[in-house]
Amino acid sequence: MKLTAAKMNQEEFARQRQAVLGQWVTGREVDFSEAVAYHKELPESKIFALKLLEAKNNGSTYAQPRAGVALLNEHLELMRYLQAEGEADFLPTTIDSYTRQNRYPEAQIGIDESRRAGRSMLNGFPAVNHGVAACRRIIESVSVPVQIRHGTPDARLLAEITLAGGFTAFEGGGISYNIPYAKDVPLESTLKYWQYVDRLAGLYEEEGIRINREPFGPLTGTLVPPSISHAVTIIECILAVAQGVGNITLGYGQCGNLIQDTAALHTLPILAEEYLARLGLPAVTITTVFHQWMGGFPQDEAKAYGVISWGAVTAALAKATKVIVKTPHEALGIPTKEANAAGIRTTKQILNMLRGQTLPRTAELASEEKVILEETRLILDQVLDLGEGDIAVGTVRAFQAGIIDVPFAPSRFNAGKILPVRDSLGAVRFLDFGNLPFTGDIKDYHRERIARRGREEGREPAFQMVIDDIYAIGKGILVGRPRS
Amino acid sequence: MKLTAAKMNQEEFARQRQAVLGQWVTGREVDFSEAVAYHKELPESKIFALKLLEAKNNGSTYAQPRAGVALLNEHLELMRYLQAEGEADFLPTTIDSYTRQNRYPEAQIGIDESRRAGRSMLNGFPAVNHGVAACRRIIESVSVPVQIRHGTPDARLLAEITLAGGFTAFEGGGISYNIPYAKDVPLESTLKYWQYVDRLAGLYEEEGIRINREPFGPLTGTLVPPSISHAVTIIECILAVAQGVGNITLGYGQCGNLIQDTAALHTLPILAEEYLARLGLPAVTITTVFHQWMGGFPQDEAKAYGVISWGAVTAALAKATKVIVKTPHEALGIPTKEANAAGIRTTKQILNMLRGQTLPRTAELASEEKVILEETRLILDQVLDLGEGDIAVGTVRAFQAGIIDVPFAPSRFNAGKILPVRDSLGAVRFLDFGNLPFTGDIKDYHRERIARRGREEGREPAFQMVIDDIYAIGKGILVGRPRS
Amino acid sequence: MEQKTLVLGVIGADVHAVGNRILAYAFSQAGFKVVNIGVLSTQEEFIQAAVETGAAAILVSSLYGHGEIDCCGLRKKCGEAGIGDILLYVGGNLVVGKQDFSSVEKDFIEMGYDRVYPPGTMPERPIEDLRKDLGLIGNGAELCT
Amino acid sequence: MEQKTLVLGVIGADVHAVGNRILAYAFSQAGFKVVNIGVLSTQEEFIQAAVETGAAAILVSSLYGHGEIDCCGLRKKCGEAGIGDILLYVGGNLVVGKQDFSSVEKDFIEMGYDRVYPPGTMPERPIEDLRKDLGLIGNGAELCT
Ligand code: B12
Ligand code: B12
Repeated sequence: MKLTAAKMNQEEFARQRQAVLGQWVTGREVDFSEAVAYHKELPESKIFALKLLEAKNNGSTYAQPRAGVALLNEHLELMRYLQAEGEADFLPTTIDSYTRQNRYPEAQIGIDESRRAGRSMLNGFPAVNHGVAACRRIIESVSVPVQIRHGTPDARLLAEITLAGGFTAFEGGGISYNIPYAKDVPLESTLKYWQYVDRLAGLYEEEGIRINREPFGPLTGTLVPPSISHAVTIIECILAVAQGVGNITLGYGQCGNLIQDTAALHTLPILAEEYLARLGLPAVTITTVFHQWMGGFPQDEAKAYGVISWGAVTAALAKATKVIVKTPHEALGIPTKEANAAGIRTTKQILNMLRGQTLPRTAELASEEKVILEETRLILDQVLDLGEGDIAVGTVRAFQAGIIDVPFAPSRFNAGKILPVRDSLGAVRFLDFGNLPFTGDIKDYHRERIARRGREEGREPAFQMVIDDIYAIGKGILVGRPRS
Repeated sequence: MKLTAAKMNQEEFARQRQAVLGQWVTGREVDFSEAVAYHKELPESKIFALKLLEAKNNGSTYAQPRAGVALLNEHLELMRYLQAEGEADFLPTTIDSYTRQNRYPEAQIGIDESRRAGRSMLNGFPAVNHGVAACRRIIESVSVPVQIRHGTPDARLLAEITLAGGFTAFEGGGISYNIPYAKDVPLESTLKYWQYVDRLAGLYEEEGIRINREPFGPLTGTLVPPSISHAVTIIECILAVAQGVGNITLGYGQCGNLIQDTAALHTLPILAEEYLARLGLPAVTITTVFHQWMGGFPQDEAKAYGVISWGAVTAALAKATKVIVKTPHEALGIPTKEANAAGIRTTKQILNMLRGQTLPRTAELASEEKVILEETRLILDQVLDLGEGDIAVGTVRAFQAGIIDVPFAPSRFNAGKILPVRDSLGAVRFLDFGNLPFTGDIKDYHRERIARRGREEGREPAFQMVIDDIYAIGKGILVGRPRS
Repeated sequence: MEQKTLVLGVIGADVHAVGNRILAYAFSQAGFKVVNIGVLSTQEEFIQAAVETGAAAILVSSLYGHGEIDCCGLRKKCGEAGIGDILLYVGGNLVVGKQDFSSVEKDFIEMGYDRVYPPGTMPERPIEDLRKDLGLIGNGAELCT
Repeated sequence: MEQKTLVLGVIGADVHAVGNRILAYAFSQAGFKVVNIGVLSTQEEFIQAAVETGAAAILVSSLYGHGEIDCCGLRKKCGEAGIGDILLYVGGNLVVGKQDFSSVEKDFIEMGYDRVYPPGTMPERPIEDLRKDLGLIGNGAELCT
């Protein structure tokens, strides 16, 4: 199959489906029309897309944790706990790392070892191994919508099983679940895998079942400048809509400067609507998700609450539809359910107190928005050019050429030439532009701001400054000032 | 002695001093010139005024907890702990409630009972009973400046002992430590008591010893509209400067709406400078202090961290010089030292991450500032009118007439006619203006906003709405929407 | 139906006035006659007010942490004043620090209080308890309010 | 002074690349020759790289929680490959959840690792340890860097 952004044809889908469902024994449990019937019976309160719309319409920000453990009963208990004690508006089911790499036999070892050890030896819920019926137990055990959250380059079987299992939202995309999550998987492959996932969601959509899709905005979670993650997110949005997806949540990970983060959230839907229209694709329902700081956390729980809260404040003031919540255990390990619920409650206290409060539009905010829009458009237009109008083809070529370049990504299909660094106020700028197709004006904008910081710190901006920034939040600050 | 705002003469001061120092046995330990000599030996790092100036000059916000226990050794341990584990920039010594009411014999019982029980039976440090030498142990045990924080209508002996004891900052004032802290003490008396305290600080000042004075901005801590607390704070500032005080920190307690709180902090120094100049008083060094939410807290610690963080964010964005920190135990009891330190660390994480970030000046902010300035001026001008130019005399008459009126205050010298309530965005407005000397325009401004909330909630704004607002933050929200 | 009188106040050197204000309002709304002696009240003032008004109950608040010292001995003094059987409720943040409530409750029950309320109690609870303890429930009294 | 070679990588299905990148940079700056096999590395890949480059030490990272499963047996396989005495360090967030580090350390020492590092370790510590363990200290080596 040649790579193209066009809708996958039914024969190709059917051909792949047979292979996909044969990858693990639980694939046999999937029966699409029976699954559609199951979805039709779900109460509206369990449908992700509807609750997102509710948040959007009443101007609230809803909170969602990450969580998943190896065994079903413990996972059910975790879900119920986060709903009752965490007051979570949305629930997740986070998938373990073996499943993410399609290593189902190892996931099985993890399940067995967890049974033996009496504690979860996996960092998530191995949904493929557990199968369709187990997934439905999750949906039926709670009263709010649940989403699959993971980081799986080839998530076709996972999507088949969990969507048949009644999940109404599925995170990820062909770029965002490859470049930060893989080393050796060609982009061309993951784009195709995810076209399958999107087509599958599109098939549900055609049956009247709303499946929410969410590109993973934060990428490597570490000093990713907004225009980079925006470019990726918009491409994945376009690719999803091309396969018939009708409900999309655009994601972005907190950088830490209020103005920059607000500008980033404001510009996401603008860009999505603009490019969908330009490419002649249908307008779909767009919402946004803000991820509380995704990089290294402070080990001290009191300080972690500070980081969590600052993310909650930004989400509320910038009016994200949804915020993904961290926990006071973040720096140390997968949180206990108590720590997880605590993170949500801290977040919800802030969201509720700030309900209705916004960051007024100011010159600073407008100029930050302008820069993000301009940079993202420069990247996306170049991607379309490289693809001769086909955004899928263009994406592969753009990564080859370093036109899109994700900092600190493990994939060898990522150029890895750019370097991000904070300016004096903590906004993430480019220290090295690699091959990004930016204008001289934009480059000057970044350079000027970074130079100002250099002067303040009496040092030449260089890789050591980047390292200092990576450690900074973990050490209680935002800008990695030189250690004195 | 007739009440007047003029500087107290030396004979009157000497006369009172003799009586004051005789109120409790430890009064004998006070020797002014020996105390001046002691202060002269203090390193600069222990001088409150200097460290405040440092914060102001480099645009930072510094954090200070509240803390005090019955016994000296435990108190020293507490101080060292909050410095080391809490990373406190400033330390407090919070005084117990018997001392605040000059009930030294009861404070002594508290000390004795605490020794017996092996835990502090007092809600603060009884500095008068402990005496001058004990105070100096505190100053010598830590490396940051320490302030006396209390709520004492007649704090003359407390001031004598603690200033001789090496403290370089002293909170309170003749209004702010009467109206919220007493029931039956005439304002005229407390204004005089505090002129004594200010004169004492002024005497130190004349000897080259900088004593920082801080009116207690939050008053009853419960829905106090900014113009009310500003009027009180500015009057106390004027009264202090008239007695020779040279270093003042103006306080304000968080209401919860970012724009209103920022406007409140911005307007404090403007008003102080304006009225000092108008009254022909010298310009002094003005800094500001923001108190994290002073009303009822949520019992859940995770939620309390959210409230603490929102206060920290506001302090940082509004550029308060100092922020007074609450703890995750607030709703339940005097915090352990661990909980106290945790509150400071959460706060400091946020202050450090937000360093340099500000709330840009917008139309909304400017209009909120305008309202606060106008309201406060209307009150203050009326006070001056009533006092025929003497602000002390005017203050007594203004309280009698309800021209200044503090919500929920226990004092019978407070009219208690006004009622505050939140608007839709959580800003505190006036539901009942009592006798406040506001213009029709201002009243319409408040009424219009409250009416909007009433419409949203489908109820007539009335006392039940005020009650709902009092409980709101404790229940996880800012605006006390009707329980559904 | 006879209207029962309650004496309400905050004991000791305690000035926390907000909860007291709300309780007074809520008890009045619930149909009780409220004699609110306010903050900074001594044991003697509570008793005097109760004797003078023939009150059915005394409700003591202590928020600031000195409750153990301030509340001790009130029952005995009530006895001396001839109202030894009066209903005594106490509530607030009764001790210094965040302590296990059941042990606090036990201490205050031992001091002679009939009911002890933890921090953050909403008025609905004491109102219901009063109706029960004063025999106002079951005779339609709750319908009158 | 001979330059020592280190093999560096992240084991198992783990993709956490940031710490690995910083460690590689820091060890190079400190004068070591770094062979960085990156994320998603198998035990075999670690051993092969060490054998091929004559490395003095293998430094294994595991961040994502599956460390107990992924790291088990590496020492034995080293023996089979004829490098049974090679220095083995391991660090990161080695187990699932926030666990007491001393018990984690004990487990990994028992698995045959020479040194075990807790979450959030800064590069300075392993650099100093390597110099000690590889006998580079006291002979002026530290002055060369
Ligand atoms: C950024 C991040 C990510 C990014 C990674 C991007 C990328 N490709 O690099 C993304 C978002 C993709 C991600 C994904 C996942 N992550 Co992650 N991630 C983090 C996070 C927030 C920061 C890691 C980081 O970069 N730190 C900065 C660097 C500089 O520090 P470092 O990695 O700790 O490394 C330093 C030291 O540890 C030490 N060190 C490390 N190894 C070694 C080895 C030796 C020998 C020595 C001496 C020292 C040493 O030196 C390094 C430099 O100082 C941490 C939590 C945290 N630390 O705050 C979680 C964390 C590591 N992730 C975690 C998990 C579980 C996952 C996921 C499974 C998703 C999930 N369930 O939540 C996936 C896993 C994907 C996979 N297959 O591996 C968990 C691990 C839990 C556990 N061990 O119990 C953590 C701890 C978060 C948590 N509390 O749940 N993650
Ligand atoms: C506002 C406040 C103040 C204001 C009070 C203004 C005023 N004059 O009213 C100011 C700032 C002046 C203040 C001062 C002090 N405060 Co104060 N204050 C508070 C705070 C934040 C809220 C209290 C409040 O108004 N709540 C709202 C009302 C509606 O609720 P409530 O008071 O709890 O009352 C309800 C219930 O408890 C119950 N209830 C109360 N009494 C009774 C009695 C009965 C019989 C029943 C059935 C029910 C009942 O019903 C009420 C209505 O629902 C609390 C902490 C908190 N709760 O978050 C601390 C708190 C009460 N204060 C405390 C302290 C220690 C002080 C100070 C000594 C200063 C200090 N060291 O920090 C001084 C004391 C001054 C004095 N002499 O009393 C401590 C007490 C500690 C303890 N018990 O261990 C608290 C708990 C804070 C803390 N964790 O340190 N405070």
